[in-house]
Amino acid sequence: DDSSSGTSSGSGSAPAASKLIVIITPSPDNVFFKAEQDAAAAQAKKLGYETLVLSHDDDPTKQSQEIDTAISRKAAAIILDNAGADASVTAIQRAKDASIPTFLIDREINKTGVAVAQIVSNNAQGAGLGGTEFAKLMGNKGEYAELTGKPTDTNAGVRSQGYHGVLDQYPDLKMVAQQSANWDQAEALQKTQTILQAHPNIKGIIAGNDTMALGAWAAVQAAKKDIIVTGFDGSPDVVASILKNGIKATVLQPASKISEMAVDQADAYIKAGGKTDQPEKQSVDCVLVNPDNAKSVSNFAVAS
Amino acid sequence: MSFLEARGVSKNYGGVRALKDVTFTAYRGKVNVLVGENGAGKSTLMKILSGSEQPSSGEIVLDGEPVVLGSPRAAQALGIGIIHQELSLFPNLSIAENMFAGRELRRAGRFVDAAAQKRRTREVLGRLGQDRLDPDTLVGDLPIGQQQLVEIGRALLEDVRVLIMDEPTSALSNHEVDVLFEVMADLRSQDVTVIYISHKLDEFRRIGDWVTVFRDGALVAHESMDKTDTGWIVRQMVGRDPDSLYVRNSSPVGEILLDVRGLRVPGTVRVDDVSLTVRAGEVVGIYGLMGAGRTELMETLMGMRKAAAGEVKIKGRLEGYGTVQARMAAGLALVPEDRQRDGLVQTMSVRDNILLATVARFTRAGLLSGGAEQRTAEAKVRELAIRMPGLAATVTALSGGNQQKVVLARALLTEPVVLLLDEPTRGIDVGAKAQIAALMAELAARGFGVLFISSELAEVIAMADRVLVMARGRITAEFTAQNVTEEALVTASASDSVLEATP
Amino acid sequence: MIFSAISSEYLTQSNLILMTKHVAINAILAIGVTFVILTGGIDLSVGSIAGLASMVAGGLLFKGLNMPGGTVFFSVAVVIVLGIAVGALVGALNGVLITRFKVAPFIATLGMLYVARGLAQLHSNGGTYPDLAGSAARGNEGFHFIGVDSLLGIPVAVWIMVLVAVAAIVVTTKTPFGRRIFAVGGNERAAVLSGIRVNRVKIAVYVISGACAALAGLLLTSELGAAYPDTATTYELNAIAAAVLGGTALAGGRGTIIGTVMGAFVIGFLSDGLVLVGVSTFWQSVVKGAVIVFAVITEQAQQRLQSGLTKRTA
Amino acid sequence: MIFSAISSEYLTQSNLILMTKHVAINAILAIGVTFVILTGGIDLSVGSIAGLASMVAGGLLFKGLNMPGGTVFFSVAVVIVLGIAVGALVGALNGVLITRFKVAPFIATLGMLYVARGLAQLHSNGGTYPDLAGSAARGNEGFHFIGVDSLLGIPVAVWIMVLVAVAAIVVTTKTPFGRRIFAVGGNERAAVLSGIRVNRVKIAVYVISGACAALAGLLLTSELGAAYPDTATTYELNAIAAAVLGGTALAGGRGTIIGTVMGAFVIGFLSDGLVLVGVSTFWQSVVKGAVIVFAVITEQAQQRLQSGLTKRTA
Ligand SMILES: Nc1ncnc2c1ncn2[C@@H]1O[C@H](COP(=O)(O)OP(=O)(O)OP(=O)(O)O)[C@@H](O)[C@H]1O
Ligand SMILES: Nc1ncnc2c1ncn2[C@@H]1O[C@H](COP(=O)(O)OP(=O)(O)OP(=O)(O)O)[C@@H](O)[C@H]1O
Ligand SMILES: O[C@@H]1[C@H](O)[C@H](O)CO[C@H]1O
Ligand SMILES: [Mg+2]
Ligand SMILES: [Mg+2]
Repeated sequence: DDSSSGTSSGSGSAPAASKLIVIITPSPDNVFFKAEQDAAAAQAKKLGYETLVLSHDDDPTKQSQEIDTAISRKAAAIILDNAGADASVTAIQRAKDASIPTFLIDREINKTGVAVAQIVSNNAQGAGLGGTEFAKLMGNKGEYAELTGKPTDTNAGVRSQGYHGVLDQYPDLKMVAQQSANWDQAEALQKTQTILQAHPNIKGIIAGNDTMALGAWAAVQAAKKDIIVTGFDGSPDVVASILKNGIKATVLQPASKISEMAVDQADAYIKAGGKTDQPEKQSVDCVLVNPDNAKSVSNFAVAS
Repeated sequence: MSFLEARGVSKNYGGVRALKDVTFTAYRGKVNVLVGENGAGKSTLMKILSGSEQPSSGEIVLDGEPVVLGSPRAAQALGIGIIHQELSLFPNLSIAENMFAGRELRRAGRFVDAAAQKRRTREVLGRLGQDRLDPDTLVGDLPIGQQQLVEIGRALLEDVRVLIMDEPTSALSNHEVDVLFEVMADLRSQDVTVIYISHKLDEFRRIGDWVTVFRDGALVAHESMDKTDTGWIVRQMVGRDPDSLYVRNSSPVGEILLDVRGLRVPGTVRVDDVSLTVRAGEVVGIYGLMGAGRTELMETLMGMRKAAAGEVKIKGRLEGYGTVQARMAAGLALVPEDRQRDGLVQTMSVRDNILLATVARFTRAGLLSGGAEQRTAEAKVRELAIRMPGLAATVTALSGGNQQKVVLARALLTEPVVLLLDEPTRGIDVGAKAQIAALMAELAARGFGVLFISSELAEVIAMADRVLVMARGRITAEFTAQNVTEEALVTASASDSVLEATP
Repeated sequence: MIFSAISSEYLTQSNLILMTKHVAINAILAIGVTFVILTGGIDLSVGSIAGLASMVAGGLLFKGLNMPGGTVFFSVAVVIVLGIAVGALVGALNGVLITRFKVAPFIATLGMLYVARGLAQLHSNGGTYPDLAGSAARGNEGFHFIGVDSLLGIPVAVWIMVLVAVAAIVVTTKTPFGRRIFAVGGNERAAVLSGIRVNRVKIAVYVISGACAALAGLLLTSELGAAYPDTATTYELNAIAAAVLGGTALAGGRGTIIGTVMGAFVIGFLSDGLVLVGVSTFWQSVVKGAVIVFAVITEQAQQRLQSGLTKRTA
Repeated sequence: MIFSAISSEYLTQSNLILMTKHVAINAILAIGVTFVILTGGIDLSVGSIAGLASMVAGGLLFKGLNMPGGTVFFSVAVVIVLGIAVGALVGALNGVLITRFKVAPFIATLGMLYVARGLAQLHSNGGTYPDLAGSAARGNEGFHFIGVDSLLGIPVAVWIMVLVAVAAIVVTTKTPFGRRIFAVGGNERAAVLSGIRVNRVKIAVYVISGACAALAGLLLTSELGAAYPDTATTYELNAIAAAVLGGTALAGGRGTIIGTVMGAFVIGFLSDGLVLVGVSTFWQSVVKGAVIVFAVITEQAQQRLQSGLTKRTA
């Protein structure tokens, strides 16, 4: 295994000449990723870089080809919200071999020493907050369902574990259904409808992210039921729903901040000639959003 | 002496009995001619003898041994070759590739030996008098006559013991026919058994050794050629004297309904400066060989093709831009040559086929009224004596003649002024033929004009008041019922002077 | 069916209603596609058209239309009409490419699959229109009606499907236009010779298909309460599968609307049923593919029996 | 091209090599599909076959094969052969459905699209095989060779594409089998009458298509260093588009391998080129769809000019 990130072990061309930062995220269908893209691009421009913003639609193959494009354009750095914890490793390694540093945001990969940084929200801590709030809303009892994210995204597993770390302590809280809706709004809608059929007594649904929470909420509304729904992300749409007494809570991830951190660190790395003083794995704490503080939330940040 | 025999062979297609207990013999080293009206079962027997169809009962004997011809391949392996009536060529491949399709010459065991294929193709083409034809030409780019020669050439390439030729000359000029007959004589001298199907009496009498006559799926006569004459053959074919078969139109002729001047359509099969008229009460026939451009003329009149020049008047009114709808509204209706390809909607019922061109008439408040549809269709079925299982049956369940009448019924429902019929009797049986002839006469009597195409001499002579002859897109002669003769028609349709004049 | 035996949940009334609602979207898409297939064509662009209509309607509801005089908001009814009009327009474009420019239907609509999807993404620059509730001030409340609400205990979406199906049945079986569709698909040359304006018929079926696709996209969007550019991605295959399962011949000229609706039910109930009894999504895919093929094999075997021993090389 | 003018990046040598590598996958898929289309068929299952082959190979490398005696690991060469064999097998199944059971190619391969994708998902229960590096102990190192490494400065994947293309050109233009493919697509009835074993030819082309698809899947997988069940989803449309763009007629009988490869290059360079000059992904979709349609229109216009004024209703 490579030693920790740091000096580039690369070949040939000097990357310092380039002023291009390539930003690759999942589809901006999800405002979370749109916010990531926008924040990263804005910060890069502010620091005097050109940007190329691409999305991989959660297809590792497309992502791989986009990284190739970054390599062939001799990008100075890549900011990446990746398409799969395992399926992304080779492509990032390829960038590294071409002396192009990759800064991961939001999602981790299952290997260290390949990317320069993996900056993610503290999903475990956030899920603890979300789980606690959900239990409180449920009155510590009743049937509930869980919608989990894409199995290839480590966040999905970490959040689910975090939720259960809290919820499993209450013997009267019973999970009657657990389904993956792949972070997808439409899939969450249909899955929830079917779950509600099978389990009419459900009192709450806890979702692994906000797009799934929105899908679940649409199903709940259509069924004209009084069911607690919570999410994870702190996206503007869910915050708006909280203010209208729809969805009950979410956990805010500082998406924009994470993007900015990644760009700043990339800039520092480039200027230092391929050195960083940060650890590879970094995490940023999350904030619970409920009707109490929803008003002060905007664009994935809580005004203090 | 007998080399290939069919013994007690029958063939059923669903309800149709195409062959009824036929025992047929072809002799070694002879030209065995097969004649009979359309639909008599000639091609069906040949398909069985060449392995592309299986008999419902009966057996095949080759050189004294019973054989099973399970596929064209099996027949080929036994030395039986065939030239099909409907050309079975690959328009997307070159002449040479067509010649060797399915039995390519090889080089190094694995690769097509294109050079050798071309060489042998050139030899065969030379034998057929086509030295100038390039083996690399795509078959789809050839005129129909040369395509037929390619099909013939393909059969000659094989080392055949039996060669079946199903109407090989239908698109050939007289000169090409002569060359082919030389080739056949050659084959005969090499002890090859030739089976030759043709409708052209004068032709096959020149080359045939034996003649076998089919009628309605049965073998009715088998005779050495020199013991027969033309009258005998025709009597065997139709079961009565040729003249009594058709009803002739005898209505008085009225005003000019269709007036065509200087019509021109460019293309491989072209229409070249055609002028003609059809009057009320008149039945006009157009005779010619395949590829003469008659179908193209009809299609142009009907608005299916664009004319490059010329004018069309219907009932004295000049017709402008030719769309099918406009020509229909003006009073033309066409019964096409190929009813399967252009006439019938095979997926629809008899009723829907009959009403297709006029369906908008049977609506109330925009919705179809089943009652009106049913009544109209029933009336037409009665009028034309269409025999069928029911109006709701799919049209493919009908026999050929009745299918033809369905297309005719549809055309008649549009209430045309002039009815255009392209080979109205092709592929239908004797009885239906006579019925159609009678119908044409009756239509004329009711004041319609009728313009029809035929490739059969006897038919066009018997049915038309006036005969126009077409060759290479031009009208080359015109005869009246009084002065028309078979000889004159043949001369006008293929006279070398006409052919040479238009390269 | 086996399902009812396995899962007692399967046949409750509310369940049937829910499943029918899930079916509605695909059924409407499939009905539109059936018109096209009946003429012997194919429409691969319906999923993308649904996505485009979804974004157009979503945009109109969420951010209105920028006009010289300021931003204008339309009522929900107008938005729906405009959304469907967009679908019809794209369908017309398909039709024109196919008839005037002689592009094969497969290619024309494949190209449109990409173009319409790209336009859907461009509409919001890839983003989602998250909130389509509208507001009283803008006079555009009530979009949830078509996808969420119920009438007489039956979801509005199901009523719409029934309406579309009935209209399609009437058009295909009771009007001259319907007859012409079958004629064009059965034998285009014969149709020409019967005075049918084949090109018009073809353009019309693509318009219908586009409009149905747009409607399906709007229902999906209403149900979701949000419009995103990837709406209905790859739904075209499900729609075509429903039509073919229902007995519509890809060669054209044969098929029924009711068959298509049944085809959509088979596919939908199959998926939902497998979910309900807890079968993994992966098996669902396998079973679905197998059912499509076997349904066609079975149907053909029946047809062969019916048509007796007739053997054609065709 | 306009691209080179706009972006000087576009025509650098390394860039061309890179784009060619991206093209390789689609070109190989498209070459396989071209065989099928030449006979007048269609293969919608190639994307799923690529996915299935990817998972089979990935599974063999990552976790080996459970046998009675314990887990067995195969060398990379054997794994590649087995992966391609799986593709050929699925292709053979397509061919049998189409020839013996008379299922329309569209339906048979649509069904297979679902079945093969489902099997790919079932193989790992939806998961990814993350690490295909193998180990010396197991004797299965080196899978990265085909998708990652280079020979003489050119990616191995490109060499493989060239090999496949050359082989396909030789087969289609120089062998009896190749000529028969064109014959079957040009006039099936005539092919039967010429003694060509039409069913065998058809099965063979689906086998070829399946094997090519599997090979493409393996290249993709090697490039990624991981196998996931959604590999190559919807790639079938790109493959068909490349063939048609390259002049292969969907009706069969006409087309060339070299045309298909060029079609794949047009599509690939278009996408990459648009990325390189910084055009948004959404516009890429629009431009791609439009180019597909316009290429076909242009080609047809040319053909019409060539064949003079002959006008047929066909
Ligand atoms: N595939 C088929 N299905 C149903 N009926 C058929 C089929 N092929 C031929 N027939 C019918 O069998 C009968 C004999 O046809 P066949 O082609 O043998 O006639 P033919 O003597 O060759 O006529 P022609 O002189 O027109 O070539 C006809 O009534 C025809 O309609
Ligand atoms: N280049 C071509 N490609 C394909 N089909 C062709 C071509 N040229 C001619 N044909 C077809 O071959 C036939 C030749 O013309 P056709 O034989 O119909 O002329 P005709 O004078 O009407 O003769 P007949 O009515 O006896 O067949 C037409 O049906 C025409 O459509
Ligand atoms: O963390 C992100 C967000 O939660 C998003 O909504 C889905 O993908 C996850 O990786
Ligand atoms: Mg015959
Ligand atoms: Mg003709």
